[in-house]
Amino acid sequence: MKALKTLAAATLGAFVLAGPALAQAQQPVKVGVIFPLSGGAGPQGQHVTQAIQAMASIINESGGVMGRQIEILSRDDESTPAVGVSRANELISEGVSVIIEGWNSPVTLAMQPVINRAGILDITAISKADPILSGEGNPLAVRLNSSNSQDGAVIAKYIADRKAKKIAFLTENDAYGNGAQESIEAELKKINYEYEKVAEEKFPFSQADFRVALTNVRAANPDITVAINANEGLGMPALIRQAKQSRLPGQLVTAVGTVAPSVISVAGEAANGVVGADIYFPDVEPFASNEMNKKFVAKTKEMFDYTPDKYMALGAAALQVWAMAANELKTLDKEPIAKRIRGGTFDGTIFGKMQFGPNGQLMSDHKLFTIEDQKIVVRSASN
Amino acid sequence: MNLTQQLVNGIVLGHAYALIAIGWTVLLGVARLVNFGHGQMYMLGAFVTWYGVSRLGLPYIVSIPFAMLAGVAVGFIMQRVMLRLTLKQDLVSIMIVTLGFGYVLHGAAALTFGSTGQILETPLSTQDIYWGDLWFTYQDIAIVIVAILFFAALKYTIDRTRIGRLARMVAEDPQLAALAGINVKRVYFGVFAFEGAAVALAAALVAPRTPILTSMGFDEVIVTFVVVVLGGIGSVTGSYLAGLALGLFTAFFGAFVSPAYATAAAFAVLIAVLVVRPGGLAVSPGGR
Amino acid sequence: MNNRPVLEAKDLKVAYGGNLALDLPHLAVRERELVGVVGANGAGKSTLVNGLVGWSRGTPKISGKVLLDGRDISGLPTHERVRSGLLLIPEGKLVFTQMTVEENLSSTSDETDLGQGRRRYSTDEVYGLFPRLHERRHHLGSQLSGGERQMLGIARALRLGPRALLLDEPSIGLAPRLVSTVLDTVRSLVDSGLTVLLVEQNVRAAIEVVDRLVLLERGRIIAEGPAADMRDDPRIAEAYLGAHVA
Amino acid sequence: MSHGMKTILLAILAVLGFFVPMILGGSGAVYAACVLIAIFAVMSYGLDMIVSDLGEVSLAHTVFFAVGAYTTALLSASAGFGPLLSLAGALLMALLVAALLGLVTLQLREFVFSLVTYAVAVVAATVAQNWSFLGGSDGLRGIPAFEISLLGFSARNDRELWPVAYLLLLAAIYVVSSFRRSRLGQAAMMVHLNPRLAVTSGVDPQRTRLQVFLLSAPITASAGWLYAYQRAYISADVLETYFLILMLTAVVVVGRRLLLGPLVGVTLILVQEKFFSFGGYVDKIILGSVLILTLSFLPSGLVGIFAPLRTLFARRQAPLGKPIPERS
Repeated sequence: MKALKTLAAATLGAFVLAGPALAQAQQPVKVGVIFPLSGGAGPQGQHVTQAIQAMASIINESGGVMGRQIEILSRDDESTPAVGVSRANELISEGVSVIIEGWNSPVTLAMQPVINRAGILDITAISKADPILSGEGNPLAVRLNSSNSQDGAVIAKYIADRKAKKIAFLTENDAYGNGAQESIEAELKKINYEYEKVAEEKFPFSQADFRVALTNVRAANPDITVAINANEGLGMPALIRQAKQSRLPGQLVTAVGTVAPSVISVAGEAANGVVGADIYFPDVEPFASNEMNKKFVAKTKEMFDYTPDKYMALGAAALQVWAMAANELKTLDKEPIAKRIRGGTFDGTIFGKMQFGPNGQLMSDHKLFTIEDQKIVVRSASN
Repeated sequence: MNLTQQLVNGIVLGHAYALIAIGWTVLLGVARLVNFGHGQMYMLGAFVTWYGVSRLGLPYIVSIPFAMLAGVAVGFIMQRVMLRLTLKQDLVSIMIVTLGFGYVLHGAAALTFGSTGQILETPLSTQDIYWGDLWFTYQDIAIVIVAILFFAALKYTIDRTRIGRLARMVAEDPQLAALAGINVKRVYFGVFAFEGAAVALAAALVAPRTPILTSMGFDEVIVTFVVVVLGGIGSVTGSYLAGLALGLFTAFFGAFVSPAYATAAAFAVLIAVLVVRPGGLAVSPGGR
Repeated sequence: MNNRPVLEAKDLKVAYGGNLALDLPHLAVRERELVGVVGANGAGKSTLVNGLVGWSRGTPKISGKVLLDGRDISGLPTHERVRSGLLLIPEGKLVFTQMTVEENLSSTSDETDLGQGRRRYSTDEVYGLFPRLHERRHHLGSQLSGGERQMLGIARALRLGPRALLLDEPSIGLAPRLVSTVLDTVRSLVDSGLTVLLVEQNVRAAIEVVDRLVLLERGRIIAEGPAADMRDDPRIAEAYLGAHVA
Repeated sequence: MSHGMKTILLAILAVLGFFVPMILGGSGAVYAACVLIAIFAVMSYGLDMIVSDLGEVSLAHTVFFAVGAYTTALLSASAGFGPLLSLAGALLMALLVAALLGLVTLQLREFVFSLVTYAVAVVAATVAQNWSFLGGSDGLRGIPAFEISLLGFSARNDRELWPVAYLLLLAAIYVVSSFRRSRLGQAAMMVHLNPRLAVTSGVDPQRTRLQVFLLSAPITASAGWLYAYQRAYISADVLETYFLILMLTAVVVVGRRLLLGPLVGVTLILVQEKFFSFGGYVDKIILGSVLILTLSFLPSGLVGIFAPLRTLFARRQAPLGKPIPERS
């Protein structure tokens, strides 16, 4: 028994001792990246990581950060908070200067206090939960993906513009889904729009069979059905397909950022006609003519044979903004960089001009789109 | 609210649940074995069917036996590895080993098939039927028909045929069965092979209803638990009725309360039943 | 032919966790012979018959040779020894309680060629032997009385085509009148061609029907001989038959 | 070896154990790993009693872990309780839940028991996901640092938390070993191995089961208590199968009913996961295969491989690692 323990301890020791490298002037700057690389969200997490790698090589080609090259250390949080925390601890002991993370909100919320206590800058790329910016886990939080309240406005405006009266909600029953629905309703109230909520169906995140819920919605005969489901691998494509098959009346509108190209590829033809909204489209203005964006899209295609979607762009933009701030301030320290980003503005990013709110939230610009021929077609700017 | 449609939903769901659970019911009834890898075997069945249809270009009807064969193979391997534990009836170890099998199957399937969502499209699943206000697919009809035929055939086999009798003898008393000249090991192998084939058949039929992922399987295990326990452990008829009841419960609970809590509610019912009549579950082994 | 043993055990040893429960240098049962094994509780009687078919509800270590018609079957698993004609009717639970009498009597093997000296009794034959079972053929095993279960156990063995029958304490728990009925049936089976090794605690009843008697003590044979001679053996007379034996 | 010698040897071993992270270099990662290993080992010791001594597989122990963690989060973040008070609260809640669950499952055995405990775990996960009192899917934040003002003790990072984690681990090991030597422990073993004999010896199986359940739950809950402080954030993920598999593997992989088994098991798993990881899927295959192979082919667990060594150790460490043959 003791021999076993000693053996385990010895191997543990050997690996830990070999771990931390000495930080020297011309050593690369280590950037930690934590996303799910396996499981349902694995493919998307891998793409985001790849996009960050593409952005790192763009930055490295133009001189790196303070003259040093960026080295990406990528980890898999397995969509599990406990694993995420372990991985964050690993990266901290590897001496990273910043950690870019966050696909699932609980994973981000779990990692925040750990990274914060270690005095390392933590940039959340995608996780949407509101408490991420509350300051409880990390007083210097930064988050790029749009918040629920920003998203609510654009869907509310669409509903009002369509003069739809009977609204149904198909909502994932968790903090994200309920928050998204609340913000849409709050925005509708704010613009004093009169509507009737004819159906409201909640379902668990892992749901893939929506026939029971859709039957209820269909019976209510809504003008617009808002589908809020962040389960891109399974739930959202299933919902889109089953809505089509069940001949759901009215227009199906998806919550902001829930319909990525990957969803459309699984949903297939059923996705045609679905309306959604998002904040980044690689080949639509103003992104299409943005030199930085073109460079990024080209680099991602060259390195990974993949056209970036919003999530990938958010990951890459997180790295870009951090590198800009570091180069400008000539430091890698957490506090000055976080303060520069929070409430600050950056020009020449893949999103063009990026502006952050004082709470660390990126201000984003939403665009409505319709899916036609299984492609995202952005609606004219008048919307 | 369209109650007829919910009734249709419930009936289809119920037959799907019964079909998913049947392999486990027999496994439990005859060999007194539990299989926590059941959900992952379902996943594997769905992916092998998908691979046959969309990668090898096989007709759906050929892909189903193909998937069932894969299920039989997995069942054989599991039983081969666990034979010592099975003969010892070391249930503690068996439960944990099957959990381990589930892990291995998940990992291996994700490495083989990738972890993106896929659609298992069959000639039946794409054909919708609209009947007045009602909607279902030919796939749904196939699920109901196959489930009924399968249960009827199984019931007949167990009650009326020599193989069924042998299985029942082993179920009641494996040692006495050996004295009746029965090769108990072979019956155990057969039961595991049946479990593999049955769950693969269920997957091939039910999985086309929703997109498939290599990380799925958890919900299927949960459904199976409820069906098997509520149906009276090891009872074929009971499983069918429990599956149907669970399907209707899910549909109507979803219609009147919320789909969000349907699974938890089903489990709450299950716990309540067990508290009220803990002894009433030990139905005759052998699966009557 | 008549003198060649149907069943023979050589150097049969059975041990439970290092304790030798049976040590049997040699035992033979000849064609159409009814051999009785008697002894006190724990003398190794059940261990003997269980060991012959390689069967147990525990996990003993069994060594030695078992020959059936001269063929070594000791390497075979229990169910194959059963199929080759060596049938054990165990003590205690000997019928499938969840099945009807009829199902208990249904065939578990589809082989038709049984080989020399073996015959599969038909359902009608066993019903003829035990009319009571016919009356109760649609009852579940769990609904039968002790005597009926004993009959069903024997009947089921006959349906499998026995070459040699091992009976473990058939009289246990039966009313005295039933004991003699069961033992008389066994005797008549032997007379019609069967070979039987009978383990019995009720020595007085057993000695009336058996051809030969084996006395076991602490896992070893301490006396063996024709029933008539053994009746006078002091070890038998004193311990099992009581003082009033002449 | 005399009893006194054994006690001294054990005491020395216990003191030495405290310095393991320092011996291993004392970096932040080592402390983080050691604290986690201690917490998860304590979590597993609770389940160990049920699996090794009662012979049942409880799949609801993640619930006790969660009860400990959530109670701590609520008491410390919302009510402002200190660690000691929140520990008391966590243990009390765990006892309550265990009593309820124990009574419900009293009549159930083997797989039915496992199925029902699993059902309880699933229902608990749904409740935790959806009940806003427990933070819903966002979980509970704002758990303060571990500070006992009375003693002037404060732990802001894993290095400072290590003494607490190590003490908790020692306490859990002590409780388990005393339990095994106690009358309750003997009764549990009897109920497990020979229920009939137990009854005839005057042991009430149901009472014994309930008592073991009530002893086991607070152990696992105390791990949840420290986990809440260590992570400063608790969400429904503490009810995930990840923890369940971790516990089960730790309990069975080294060998059942070995006092240090769960600790070594957790250490092996976490070291693999942290330092020899091949990515989520391959890790899954490794963990699953280890479970399958040890249970199917090594009846006495991993120690079976080191059988010759074991006899050596058994002599020297008899009170600690004495293997008792599992049920035949």
